[in-house]
Amino acid sequence: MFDFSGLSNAVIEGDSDQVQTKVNEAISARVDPLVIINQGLIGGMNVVGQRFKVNDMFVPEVLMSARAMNDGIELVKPLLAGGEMTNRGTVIIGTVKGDLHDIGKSLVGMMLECSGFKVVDLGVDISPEEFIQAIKENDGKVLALSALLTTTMLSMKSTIEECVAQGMRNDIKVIIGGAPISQEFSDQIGADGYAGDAAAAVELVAKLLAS
Amino acid sequence: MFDFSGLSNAVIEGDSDQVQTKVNEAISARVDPLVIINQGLIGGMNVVGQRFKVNDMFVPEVLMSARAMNDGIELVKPLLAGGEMTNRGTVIIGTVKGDLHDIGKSLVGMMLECSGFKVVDLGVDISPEEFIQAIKENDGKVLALSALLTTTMLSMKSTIEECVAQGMRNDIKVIIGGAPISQEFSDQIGADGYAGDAAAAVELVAKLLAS
Amino acid sequence: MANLQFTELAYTDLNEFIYGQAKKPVVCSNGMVIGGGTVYPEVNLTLPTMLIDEETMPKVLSQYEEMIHGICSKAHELLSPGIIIEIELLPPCTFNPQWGIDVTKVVKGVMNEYYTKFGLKSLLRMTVVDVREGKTLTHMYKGEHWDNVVNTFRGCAEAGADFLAIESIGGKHLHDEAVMNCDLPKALFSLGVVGCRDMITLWDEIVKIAAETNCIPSGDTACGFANTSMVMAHKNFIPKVFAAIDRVMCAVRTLVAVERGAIGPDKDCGYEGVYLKAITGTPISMEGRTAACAHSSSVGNIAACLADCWSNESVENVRLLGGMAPTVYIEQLIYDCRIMNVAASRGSALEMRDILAESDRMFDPQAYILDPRVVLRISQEIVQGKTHFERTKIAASATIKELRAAFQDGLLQLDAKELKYLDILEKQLKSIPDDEAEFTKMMLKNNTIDKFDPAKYDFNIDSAAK
Amino acid sequence: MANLQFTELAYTDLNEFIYGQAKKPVVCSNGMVIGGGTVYPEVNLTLPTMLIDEETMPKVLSQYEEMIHGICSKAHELLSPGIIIEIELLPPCTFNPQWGIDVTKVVKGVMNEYYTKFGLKSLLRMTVVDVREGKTLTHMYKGEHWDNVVNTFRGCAEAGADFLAIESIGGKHLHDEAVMNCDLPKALFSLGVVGCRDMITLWDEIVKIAAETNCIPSGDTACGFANTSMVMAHKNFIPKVFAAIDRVMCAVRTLVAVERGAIGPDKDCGYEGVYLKAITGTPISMEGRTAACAHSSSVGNIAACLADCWSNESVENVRLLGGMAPTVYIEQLIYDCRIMNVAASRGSALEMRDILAESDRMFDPQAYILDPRVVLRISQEIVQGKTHFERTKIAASATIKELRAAFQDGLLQLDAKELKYLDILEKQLKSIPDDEAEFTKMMLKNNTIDKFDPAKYDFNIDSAAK
Ligand SMILES: [Zn+2]
Ligand SMILES: [Zn+2]
Ligand SMILES: [Zn+2]
Repeated sequence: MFDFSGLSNAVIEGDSDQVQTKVNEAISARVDPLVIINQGLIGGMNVVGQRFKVNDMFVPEVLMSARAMNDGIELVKPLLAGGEMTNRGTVIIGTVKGDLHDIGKSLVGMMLECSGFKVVDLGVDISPEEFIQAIKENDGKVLALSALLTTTMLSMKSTIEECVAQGMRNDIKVIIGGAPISQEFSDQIGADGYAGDAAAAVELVAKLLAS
Repeated sequence: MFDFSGLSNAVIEGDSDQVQTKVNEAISARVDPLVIINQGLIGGMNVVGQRFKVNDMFVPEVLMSARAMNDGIELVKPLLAGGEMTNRGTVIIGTVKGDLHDIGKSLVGMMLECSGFKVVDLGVDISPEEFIQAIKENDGKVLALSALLTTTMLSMKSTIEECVAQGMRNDIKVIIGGAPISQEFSDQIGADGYAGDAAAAVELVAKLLAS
Repeated sequence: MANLQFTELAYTDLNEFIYGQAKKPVVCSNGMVIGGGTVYPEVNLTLPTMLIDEETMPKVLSQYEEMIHGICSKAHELLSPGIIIEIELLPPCTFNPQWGIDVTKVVKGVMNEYYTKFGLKSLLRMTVVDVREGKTLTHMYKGEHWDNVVNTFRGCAEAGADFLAIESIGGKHLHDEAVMNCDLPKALFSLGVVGCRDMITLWDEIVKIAAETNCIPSGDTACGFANTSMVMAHKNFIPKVFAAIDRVMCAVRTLVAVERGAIGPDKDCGYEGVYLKAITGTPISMEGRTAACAHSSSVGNIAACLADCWSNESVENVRLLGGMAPTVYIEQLIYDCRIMNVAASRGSALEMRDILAESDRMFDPQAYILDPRVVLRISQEIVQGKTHFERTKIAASATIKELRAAFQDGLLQLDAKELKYLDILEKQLKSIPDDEAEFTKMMLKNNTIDKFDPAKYDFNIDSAAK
Repeated sequence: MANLQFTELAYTDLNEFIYGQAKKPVVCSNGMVIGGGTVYPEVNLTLPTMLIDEETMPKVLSQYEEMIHGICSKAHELLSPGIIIEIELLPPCTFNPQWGIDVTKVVKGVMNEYYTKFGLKSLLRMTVVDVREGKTLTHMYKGEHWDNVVNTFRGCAEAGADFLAIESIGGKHLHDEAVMNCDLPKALFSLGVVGCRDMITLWDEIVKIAAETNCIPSGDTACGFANTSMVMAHKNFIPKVFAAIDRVMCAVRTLVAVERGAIGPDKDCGYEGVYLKAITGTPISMEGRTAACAHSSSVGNIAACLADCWSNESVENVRLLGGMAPTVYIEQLIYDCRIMNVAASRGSALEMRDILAESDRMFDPQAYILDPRVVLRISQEIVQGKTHFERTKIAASATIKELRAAFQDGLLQLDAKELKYLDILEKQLKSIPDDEAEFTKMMLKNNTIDKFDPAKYDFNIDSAAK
């Protein structure tokens, strides 16, 4: 069996050159492309996610690892049947209408990606209609909404109501977060869950998709 | 016309002996008993209420005035047709089930009485059923509920629900107050109003009964 | 049973009478010493709007768990040398002792977790509600109510409480009436006669339970008494001078806990704790500006002069922008304590104490009587009294004297209405006979049974004058 | 247009560099003097959970009215010598200038009422949101976004604002990227090149409006920049040394407001204000422990060392046991200010300042760089720079030098990961050329238009090196 520790370590180190070298070695050794991705690249990234969670790595380091992993995936992709990759599910993420806060939401997106979810980040100031559109286009399983202002929190409610109106509420899990958000508010507006930080968001998404 | 200033002043001073002297003078002068009460006694008490509201009198002084007024009323009462007195409406007041805080509620009761309302003070730890019973027995127009704990606030909600269940919600105005209570909570549980202090409670009751 | 007599002050030197230092520090098994040089934050928290019943208990417990996690995590992050957590049980958790015990277990569990994982030192004060009132009370010292109080104390102690405390209420309904009417003799009867006697029976029991469970009997507070006056005065419902005199009278009652074996830290909302510290050397918890979440105050800074623990009084678990309110408040308390502790380490503790005192002293008689200088002077008078009744009476007269002098010397602002009440209250005080039995007879004559039922207290006049 | 050059420090004597005192105090028409010897509380408040639209505006206004009533009433009750109220407008109230104006009128109306009735002195700081971002932005200095900002400023000034302020955001998206990647050159480009140039245009306009409306142009804050770093560092997402260096670099940008005519007090959440005070003598507002309602902090006490106003940052109108949260927070701020002001009146201001500094300095580089001694040293370096670019670069290098020395001297705790980043950041800094045009070209090469669109800023390389 191919030893993936070198490749995983290169991902953890965020060393893109080394990742590409190791991926090419694996390809040459005719390792199944999906195995290269899951055991080598995502395997390394899982360690990164764990380390970040216990404050052992900083965001810039996680981002370097993510970039290195992606560089590796790019090499493997052409070898996949139909070019298709599996993932743990697609998360549509964005900051709600009227709210321009970006970073918190991006961090959650980053952590979800590190954990093997596909993330579609719509950005900030997103209307209910735009969220709905994106869910449809990307076969989204989870909708992650961010709001940082007490005066934009209620846009979360409108977005959930729009999901109901579109008859798609049962097909999507909605999670919410941001400084003024609480579990109580989440219950009130009928979201499926609230996460206080990026690590909790990952756990929440995993739990919701498992159930 | 009889000069009531001496009687009113005696009420304001909380001087019971003087009140009784002045009331007897008025009775001897064949003044209409209801006029003695409304212009002389309650007239003085209205000044007391106003002074208390602007921090010009303390509670013990208000209580002395109230006692003096009542001593005066006792003298006049036998002269009233059928012994009946008019009042501005009856308020049933109490602290809700599970809550033993007494004083805040008593102060509101005191201020309402000073302002010419009839007050039935049920005390503390009062169940929805006991409130309902008292409304029926006393022809209550306003139900005033007090709660001082975050864990007893919801007894207010049950009490209102019981009013609905008994089909009497439209016949009674419900007002609420206490440290953890807010206008928002009042709206949430469907009360008719919230008052932040005793003076505000009086204004609220007057407004609700006028409308 | 302990029956300590404090006839002299623990402090003779004003320069030793200071925050963070107590003559009789409380040494805890985890190494924290209360009154040993460090002021510790003591955070107190309560549930948000919710019912407590059989069905909601799991939610109640998870609320407590969430709050304690937030608090401990913040305390660790801000490198607090130690924290105290106080849980004032809510009535259903004393009426059902098992629920109070379950709360204790959950809270202590999280505290232990943070000690094991991060070395965060913490102590748990469990404050049982004194449920001995209401329509169904049959007796103060036997029957269901008493048993629930006792069983909750024992159960919480066994479940891991470090400190036991209570806001006891013997004689409270008499006192409520006294406050509403500014009736000093009735207040004195409630506190110095009925209250003190109730404290003896109650605290003998608490001290016994503490001894049997290896737990610390900490102290009481006149929360139901002087704090009622304080809140009423703050709203201008009664004169501030009444509240100030009432506060000092309460000291004699709260002190009974120590006479019967409590060793501190005394409870935060008992501002009269400063007198207890002066007389007995027991460390005390105090609350001030950072308790604005629970009630507004005219003693926001001066309350800290002699504090060994510094508390927020109570905050419910609601969301603020910066986090859940209990987490926000532990942060504020930690920074408050840092100021005091750093000042002490730089040799500036006395100057800091005097700054805190000068900050508020002038504006309210309730602040003035917390000034360490004034506390020592009045305490010296109080300990001259031979009985609780006598001491309470002295407390009132000495306070009136101090307030009058302070006004005359321009050290305290009092308006005409306040001065008028100083006269009224002095007159009331003079009407009180020196003989306790005679006074008691007088008081019982105008008493109604719904305010004070002697039978429920096993109260008789003869035994009063002890 | 003003174009002040600050080549020397306003302070040469550390003993004059202290809270409540500024070399250039701001004298207001109601007699309040900011930086004239008294620290004033500055309370900031926001709406609870609610929508703002045409339909809810009456409710919005009554929320503001309720909050200001509560605040003024408490300030009067606690005899505050004066208060400042800050309203940070919410985005809809800048997108619709009339709504922002209506808020101003309601707020100022209540403030005037309390002045007339009770003599309560107060000042209103209106902070307009910098809405110049988002999908529909066409240009930074013309078009709808710019017009809304300008019209809101003018309307609020005419409606009674005493101070105009903004948290400007020119270059912010570049900086967001820099923070996420700990990319010092990109942060420097965002702040020292793009940000400073944006500030010039923006503040020239604000100062002009202020002059025409007889209002005071107060100041800016790097809220969108260094506070993002601060929050990220606080969550352990990025190293604290990056946040500390970023804070000092931000000082050069925030200072541009003063160069263009702002006179203070600088805005609370701009912790870099201490550098602005050192260099220009302008009074500043600061926030610390009593802003825990808005965010946790590692500078809870040290932030007060040089404060002329003391703020809670922001609290929403929710109910706490003690009252509505804005009322609770004005009380806490008033007591905080009393401590500082009483210390000053007793001649202990310097000792108090040093206690506050020692309280936090050791535990976090972000606290260390707020120590007045350190501020003066680094400021002295900064003013050596000839251009904003040069000054920002010096800010970074001087901070790195200070942090390294502090660690070596045992004055500051830094763990291995932090030390590693100090090396990384120093290396990054060394890679930056001395020539601004060359640096700009370098930066633009890797730039994406969604992070920074030069056309929207009328940005060209040649004009950069001014
Ligand atoms: Zn209490
Ligand atoms: Zn800000
Ligand atoms: Zn602010």
